[in-house]
Amino acid sequence: MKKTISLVAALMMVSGGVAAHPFNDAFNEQRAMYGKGHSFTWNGQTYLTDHPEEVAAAAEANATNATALLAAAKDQYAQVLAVDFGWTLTKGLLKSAGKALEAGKFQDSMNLSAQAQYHSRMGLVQYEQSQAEWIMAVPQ
Amino acid sequence: MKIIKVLLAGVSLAFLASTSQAATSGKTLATVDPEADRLALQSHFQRRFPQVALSDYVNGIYALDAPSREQWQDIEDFPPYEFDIEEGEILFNKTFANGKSYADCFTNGGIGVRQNFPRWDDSQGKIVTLELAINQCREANGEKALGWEKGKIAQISAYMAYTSRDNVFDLKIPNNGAKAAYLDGKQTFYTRRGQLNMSCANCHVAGAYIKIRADLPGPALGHVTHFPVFRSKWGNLGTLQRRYGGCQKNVRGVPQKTQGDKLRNLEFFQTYMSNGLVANGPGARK
Amino acid sequence: MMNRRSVLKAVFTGGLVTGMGVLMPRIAMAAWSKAAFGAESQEIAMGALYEANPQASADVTLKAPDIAENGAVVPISVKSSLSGVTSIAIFVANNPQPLASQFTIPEGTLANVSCRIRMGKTSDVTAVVTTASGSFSASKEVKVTIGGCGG
Amino acid sequence: MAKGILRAKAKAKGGNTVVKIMAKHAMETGNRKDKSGEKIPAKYIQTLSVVHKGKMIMESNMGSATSKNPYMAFTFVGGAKGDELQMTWTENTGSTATETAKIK
Repeated sequence: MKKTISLVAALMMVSGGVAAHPFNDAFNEQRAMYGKGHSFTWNGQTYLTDHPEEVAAAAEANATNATALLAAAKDQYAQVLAVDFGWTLTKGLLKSAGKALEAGKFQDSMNLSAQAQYHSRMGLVQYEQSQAEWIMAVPQ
Repeated sequence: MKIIKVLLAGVSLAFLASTSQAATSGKTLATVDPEADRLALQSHFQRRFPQVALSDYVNGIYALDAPSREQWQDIEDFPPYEFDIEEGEILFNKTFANGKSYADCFTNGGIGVRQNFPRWDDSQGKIVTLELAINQCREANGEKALGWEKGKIAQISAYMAYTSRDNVFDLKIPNNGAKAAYLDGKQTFYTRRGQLNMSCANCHVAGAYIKIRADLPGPALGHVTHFPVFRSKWGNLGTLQRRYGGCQKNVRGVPQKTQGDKLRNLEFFQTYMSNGLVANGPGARK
Repeated sequence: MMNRRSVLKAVFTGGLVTGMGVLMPRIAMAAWSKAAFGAESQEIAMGALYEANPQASADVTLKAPDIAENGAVVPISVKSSLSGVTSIAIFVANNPQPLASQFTIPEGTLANVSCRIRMGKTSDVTAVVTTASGSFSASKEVKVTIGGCGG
Repeated sequence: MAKGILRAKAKAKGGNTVVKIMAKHAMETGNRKDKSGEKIPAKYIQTLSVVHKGKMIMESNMGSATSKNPYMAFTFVGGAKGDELQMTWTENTGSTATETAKIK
């Protein structure tokens, strides 16, 4: 059985919020209920509840992949710090990922890098989203 | 069976603005109206807590919560910051190596001026907080700058605040530079940060007097009037910017730079919101 | 906020007084008891101070918060309408060393003291008042919570 | 210099004097550990006494459950404006400090 993989880097951040995106709602709900690796049907199509970082971490666990993933995660972290929206746990995750890599625990390292990268990407999303939406929270 | 893996980003951030009362203008330099913002915040709290007098907001959460107020009053009866005021007075009056002192850097010799800070400084083109002014004074006189968050700077700030008690905050926004700083601070205040995805406003506007775990966040109105504070949690005296860092870490965000543009502008915005209230620092907090 | 400047100024006009130990009258002083303050249970601590277990009494008033704002600084007040009070002690049952404070009350000092104590977790706080006719107590539970805003 | 380690407010009113005292002291219990996991040695005030005109008017013994910057308040009969109070603390380490305050 052949799987078609369609990567949609859909950073859906139109002002008006998540409510305007029923797919995002469905995805979040399924993710919250079942965690990663769960498939669900939406509008006749089948989807997985995985984040892109988790897909990357599912690649073969070896030094090359783990090194690349850690580098990508660090790069993402630098980007989110540049806009001042870093999260506190990311640094520790990156450090642990580095240690795991040195210790030859490639899968652990890749999982940690994936988590760190997810944090940083979410921080960036948060930054983008806030540019449009912060004003909505101001009491009139 | 065909499985399409759709990798989706940017979906986990909840969107929780109270749309019925939310502003839509005031986002740009052209439309922002600080005075209207201030009155809107006041009326927000007065609608929520009609029994609380406006002037009482300088007491923070203790204006709203009677049981904590009782303990706080017991503490304020003989507050732990009194040693710091005394120490701050000594530090304040100490002359620098060049013979000058802090009094030479401030109007009125630095006595009773807390309510004028933070202020827009045209020559520097930025907001100057009291702590920044203290360190600028030191550096202008050939002294080393002090650490921003606690210790000597907090004690000097506490003494200066103490000499300004009951003086009314009346921050001015003299030009577009100041207005831009205000707007920037306003945006920071209402912007969600960190893994917990919370803004200052989440806890201190909508969330004021609503339990967050075991804590009751204080109202944004009058939020900054009593700084610096001796927090029981810290066991010593700390500046407002120290507290900002703590708050930002609490929502699991990497804190913004202490006394950087962002946090100075935030302090300016927050203090402007408390215009009309009195300076009552230093304070004791839990 | 009250103005304390004048108070601050006035209070410390006196300088360092040396040789106080010599001048101090050594009367009616309860020596610091290691057996009581070092005890790791309230029972043992009380056993070291009192001949009999203190009796609960309505004549002892303990003022303490229901929920402590911060366990590090919990304001406590104790007073009693009993006559001839010679000492007041405060215990925090669940602290590593339950005995918090012991006040010696000489004649001429009222049986009414306030202090601030440290509480590690939710606990009963007990005030014990001693008179010539025995020891009397009042207790209250004070909740200590772990806050959300560690800062 | 002992100045600034004990602070008192004493006020005569209606024949009595209300005394409030705070000591500046960390009150290390010996139960705390530092960052490297070593126990911080105990260093706390064991006894704080107050004397008025040669007469002991209060003596407080303190344990580990006394807060940092220990505070106490009490009332004694007598005392007049201008009278001096002598306050002395003794640490578990044996060191002592004394300070005086005037009744207002």
